[in-house]
Amino acid sequence: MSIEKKEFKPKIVAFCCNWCSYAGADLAGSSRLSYPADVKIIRVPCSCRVNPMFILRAFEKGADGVIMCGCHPGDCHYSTGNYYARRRMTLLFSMLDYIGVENGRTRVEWVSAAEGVKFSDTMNSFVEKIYSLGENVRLGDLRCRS
Amino acid sequence: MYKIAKENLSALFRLIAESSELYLPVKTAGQVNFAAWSEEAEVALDILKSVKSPKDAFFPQSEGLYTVKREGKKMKVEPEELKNKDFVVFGMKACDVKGLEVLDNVFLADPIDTFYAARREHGTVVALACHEPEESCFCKVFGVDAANPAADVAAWMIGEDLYWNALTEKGEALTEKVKALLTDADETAVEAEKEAIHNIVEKLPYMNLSLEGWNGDALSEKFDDKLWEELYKPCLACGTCTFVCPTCQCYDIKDYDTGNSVSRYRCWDSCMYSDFTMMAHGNNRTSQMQRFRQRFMHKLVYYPANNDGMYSCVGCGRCVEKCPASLNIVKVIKAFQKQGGEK
Amino acid sequence: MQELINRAKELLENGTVARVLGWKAGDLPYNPEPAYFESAESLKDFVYNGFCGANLSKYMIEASKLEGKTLVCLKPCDTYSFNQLIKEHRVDREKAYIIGVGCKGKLDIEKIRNQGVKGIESIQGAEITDAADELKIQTIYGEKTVAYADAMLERCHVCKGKEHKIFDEEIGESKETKDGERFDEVSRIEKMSPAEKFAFFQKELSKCIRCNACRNVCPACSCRKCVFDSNKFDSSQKANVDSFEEKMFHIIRAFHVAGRCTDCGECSRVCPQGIPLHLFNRKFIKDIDELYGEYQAGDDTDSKAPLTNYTFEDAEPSIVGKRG
Amino acid sequence: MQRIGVFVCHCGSNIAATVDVAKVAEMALMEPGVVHAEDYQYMCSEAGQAKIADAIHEKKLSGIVVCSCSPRMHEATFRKAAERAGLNPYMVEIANIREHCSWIHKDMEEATKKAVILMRAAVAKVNLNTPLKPGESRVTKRALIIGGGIAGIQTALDIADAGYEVDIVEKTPSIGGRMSQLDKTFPTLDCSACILTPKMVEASAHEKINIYTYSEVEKVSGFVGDFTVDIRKKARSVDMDKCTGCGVCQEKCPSKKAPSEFNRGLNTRSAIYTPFAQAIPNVPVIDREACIKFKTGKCGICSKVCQAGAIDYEQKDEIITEKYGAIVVATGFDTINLDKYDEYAYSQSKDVITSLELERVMNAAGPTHGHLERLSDGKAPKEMVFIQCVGSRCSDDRGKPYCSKICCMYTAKHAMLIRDKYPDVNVTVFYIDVRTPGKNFDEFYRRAVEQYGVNYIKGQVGKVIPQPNGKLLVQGSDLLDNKQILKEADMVVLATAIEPNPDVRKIATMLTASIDTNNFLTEAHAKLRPVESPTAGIFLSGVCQGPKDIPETVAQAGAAAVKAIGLLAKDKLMTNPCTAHSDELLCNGCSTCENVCPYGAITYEDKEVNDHGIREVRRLAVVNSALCQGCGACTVACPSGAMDLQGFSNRQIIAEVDAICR
Repeated sequence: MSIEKKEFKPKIVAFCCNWCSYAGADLAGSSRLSYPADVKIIRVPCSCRVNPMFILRAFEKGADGVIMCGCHPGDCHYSTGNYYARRRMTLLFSMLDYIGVENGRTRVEWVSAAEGVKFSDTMNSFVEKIYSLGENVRLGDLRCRS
Repeated sequence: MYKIAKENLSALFRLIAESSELYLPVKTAGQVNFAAWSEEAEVALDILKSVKSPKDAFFPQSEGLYTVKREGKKMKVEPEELKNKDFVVFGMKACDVKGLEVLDNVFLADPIDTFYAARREHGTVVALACHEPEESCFCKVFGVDAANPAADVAAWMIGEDLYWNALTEKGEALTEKVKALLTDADETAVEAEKEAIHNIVEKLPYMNLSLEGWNGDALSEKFDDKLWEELYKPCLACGTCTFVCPTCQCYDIKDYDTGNSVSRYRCWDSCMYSDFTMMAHGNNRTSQMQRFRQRFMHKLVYYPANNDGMYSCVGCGRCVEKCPASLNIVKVIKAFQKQGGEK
Repeated sequence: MQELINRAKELLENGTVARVLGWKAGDLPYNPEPAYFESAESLKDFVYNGFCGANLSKYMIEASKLEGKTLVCLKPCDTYSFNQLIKEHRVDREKAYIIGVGCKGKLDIEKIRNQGVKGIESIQGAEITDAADELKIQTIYGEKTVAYADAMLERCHVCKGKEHKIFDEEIGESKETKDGERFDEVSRIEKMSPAEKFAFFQKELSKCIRCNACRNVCPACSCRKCVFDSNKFDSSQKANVDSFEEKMFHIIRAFHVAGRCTDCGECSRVCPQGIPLHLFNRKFIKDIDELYGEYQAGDDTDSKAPLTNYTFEDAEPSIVGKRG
Repeated sequence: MQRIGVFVCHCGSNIAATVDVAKVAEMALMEPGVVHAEDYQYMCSEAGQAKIADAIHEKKLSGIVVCSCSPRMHEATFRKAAERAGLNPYMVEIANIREHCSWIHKDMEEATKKAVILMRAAVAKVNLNTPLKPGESRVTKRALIIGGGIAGIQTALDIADAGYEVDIVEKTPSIGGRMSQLDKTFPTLDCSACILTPKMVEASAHEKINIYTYSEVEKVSGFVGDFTVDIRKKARSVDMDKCTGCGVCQEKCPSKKAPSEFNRGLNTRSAIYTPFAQAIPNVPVIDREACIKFKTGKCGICSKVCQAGAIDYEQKDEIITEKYGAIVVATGFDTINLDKYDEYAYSQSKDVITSLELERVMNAAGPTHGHLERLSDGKAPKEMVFIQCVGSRCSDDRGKPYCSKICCMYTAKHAMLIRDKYPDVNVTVFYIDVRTPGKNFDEFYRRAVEQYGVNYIKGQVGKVIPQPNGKLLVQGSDLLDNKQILKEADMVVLATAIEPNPDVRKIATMLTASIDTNNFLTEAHAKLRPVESPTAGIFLSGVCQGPKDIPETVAQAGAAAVKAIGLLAKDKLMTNPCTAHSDELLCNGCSTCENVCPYGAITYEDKEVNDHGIREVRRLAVVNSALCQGCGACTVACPSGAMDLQGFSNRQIIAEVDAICR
């Protein structure tokens, strides 16, 4: 019996706010700025819509990295959403770090609608980081690996 | 009757583990629970009670039932395999062993719970007599002899030795397997230990707890009693009492979507939980008082009514020790007794 | 204690309060239970001693719905919870008559047992009036002594202070019990490598039996229906099927109470498996203090909670990786 | 179970060149709920939309996924197409397989795999979609302007000219605001009153404008298009209808020791007074604190001398309740309190004054009738020192972190006017930077330096020490020459920082309009929606939003008016259906959601609920869908999950997460 080592293809979930980052991702697309296909984007109205439950859920179901993008602080379409999101994510990430989940698996990046380049650069570096960390084994439900 | 020096117990465990799985009290992060033996495991035989009862060796807190896989638009159902490997549970106490009897009456009665039956069939229980019973113990009230566990193998820790006495065929079979490590022993030491245990048991504060008035016929009298309205009040509606209990047998069935399949599993449920017995039409127990009453009525009235007067409490005292609000079955029994006395 | 009972009797008799929420003597020396007393006569069972660790403020959610005022006995640390509940409109201040009771540190029966004490028959020195720093314990297996401080709950070693944050009157003296720093253990864990941290929590959380005692006792977890009991997030869970679920449960629980948790320590007190659950809450408190300025939930009834607040200059989430 | 149709667009070769569109359609058929899948050249074309409509009819579709370009591009197109075919437009979801897939990936296999996953996520989401309907609310065609300064007046005039009713509420007895206190204006040096008074008259004469002076907003309820406001008309003690404005009462009033607010307390006024000669309305008020009749019950002279019989000592505060469709905040500013700047000796010497006080000193109607003189001894000054940035651009908590924006220009103006009128007076200005962005601003400043010989010193003043001889010793530094400067001055003028009118905090709370740490009202968007508050229907005019000079204020006032007119012109407002809503049975009533809502859309009500048989009255969150903009901040703040967002519900997002991680 030969055990074939499966090539690691990370699963990466990106939450993007509708007004800035999702548009930034669109701009990256229309500018043909590539980033790995491992990244899948979920559109949310605002970064403040991202519930820590969503992030843990992604990890539970087998995500190897979760990134959240929103408007730059001060530029939120809803004026204050990303300020709340920033605190929530800071505390959540700190907690994940505290229980031993590699900090590199979570990231927040502020990307405006004009920053297609930043969006693609961000995704490239995030994916690279996830490749270096390898499969997420610390925060996932084993049943999802079968 | 055999014996084995305590210092040789690791060798005994190693030998048992060669041919079967072995579960025994293991200390993890300061707490002792039954867990699989390994060389690294910190075995803790000198404690009286594990936090959780060892019932999950036979009735795990959660276990898979079957998996549904999707292949295109078709579904494929894969039942979970029944337990087919022998295993040994070492270090259960007399009350916990009695607890299995309670579970047997539920799971082995028709319709037979095949998952439980398979585990019972493959499991061998080595039970330890209670060297130093504690104030929370009241097993004698329920007819359990802490000094004489009625398991496949009864064992006693006395001084530097463990005494070993096979009581059933399974017990004999296990004894055969490990015979090389055992030496013959006479019963004098064991008899002395039994007497010592009995003497201590007599001194325990709950020994004189009376179950008078609690039986299968007491249904409406107890059910309608106003006392429940008082008793339940401090209850937090957590599941501690049910999850540490050796006889609680309720479970819920749930589905888990893994993305590629759906696995159906069952897991312990607690009658203290608000969605316990929640059904499509709603919940037939809407208040915590009703849920609280359910637990004790079940242990002391409903179960005896269906099982020839046998109570589904074995007096292990775990709820006495663990309830966050210091409620427990003893307080309930006493409260009714007191009320009766005043009438 | 007698002063407390007398006063409670007086208030019951003169109609100021309709009931008293306190503790009733148990059938063992260490298991008094939270209880309501509705008549002066019933107060004969009232007890207030070192084993009355239960924080009664959460019971006031239900008591607020009852006719008339409820006299509630709150220890200094319990008053923080009560304030927080007022802030969240979960209790009615007008329905409570708060007696701030003195405290000289509460006892943890598990700590006593862990010192090899078993077969307990009686315990002396646990009374609130006792000046002794020792517990004399009669057991079936002989007499034992345990230093009071060695039998205290973890939370009492890092006591927030002896001041009642809210009360109608105060009865009884309090004693300073603080001999440790609240965040020391958190700091110790923070310094571990990711693998060590993971191993530590994995070990602790592997004991979790999802009994929900931590949640149900928590004054901040006052939701009518917890997300883990509802299908709102597809997150209803009941048992430890997979180690992930415990992490999910405890992280989310801690997150939901972040900025609201007063660090009353009830979660750790009631955990049947002795999981140091306060380490989750305290991590959030420590982070909030460090990142957004010191904040003590329950200090008042009107300040903005850290997670419903912000400043333009708040730290970026990347600080987590940089702090090291 | 939904009946879902999946439509995969080729977008010519934009998608089809990198994504195997047929494969995506084929895979879609494997997904739960999908009963139809097809791919087509251009889904957004008329033919493509027809295909969608046909499938909706033929396959009785209840939901649609279009795998195409970004939803930001064509979501509206496909929603409309679905609506035309009888499907609720919110049953449409877009899988973005162009910008997020085909355009950024080269490998066909990889791109196709990703497109399939994106399709799956969209299908998973649409499985949980529910039909949504935008709400409607009516618009009351009347605007309220809070504040009757130049900003409020301008906004009122513009709205009224467009044909809508406008009410101005002004706290003081007259409209006119800060501008009425100014002597001249930069950079043209025309007389402030000369340009302001016609505007004031125009406003008061306008048939669509109604002015409530000596009045305050007491209570605001309702929401965009439908506000209900209580206005407290304070008792004036003078009958507005009878008073002829003759002024005799003021002349005869024996109580003349009240400090004049209009003259910044530099002189006094009578107890019955109009703030200034051109006041509108020209009807005095009685200052009851200062009035002898009110204090002792004796006097009553004003009543005796009033020929019109307008004095009414019995008058009481009156509450007027009115409905408005839009509210404009124009509450303006004040100068900061200088208690924390004692080093400038403001409290110690009468000859240290603020710039606004200097305006009054220079004004012909001011305390010195326009003569520049020291307030201590009435002597003409020879040396004047101006200190800039007093309390502005301050890094500690004594002052304000921002630039007050107007000080550089008005100081240049003051310096120039003084040098022009009193050429023998030396003027020295200590400054950190001179900031003159604005039309003709720098030219103006340069004239002050070059033509009028104003001595500008880059440096700060550490201390002003009153001397026994009545002079003021100014200790400063010259940063350019790197030396200490000691200067004896006759007068020192402090360019005092401005801050929002302190009342604005109370008003913002009533309006649930957000406010920043400096008490300036926050804009809905700092760049793109600068005159709107995040709270719908609330508009910002003038300095309440940030420091401004007059032309900027007027421009912004006009912009606010246009935004308000845009709202008032509508008969009905369609509300975004993707709003938050609260599950009554799960709500704890804890107010956490209310605290993070930027729009004040969440209120609490005591409601009776039936929770599985338990009937009780509970405090519950209620979302006003007319105000909610659908950001979702509340949904995360809510610990029990009671608060959810339609169109982006918890379960929908989780379904997407699950589909992606599968």
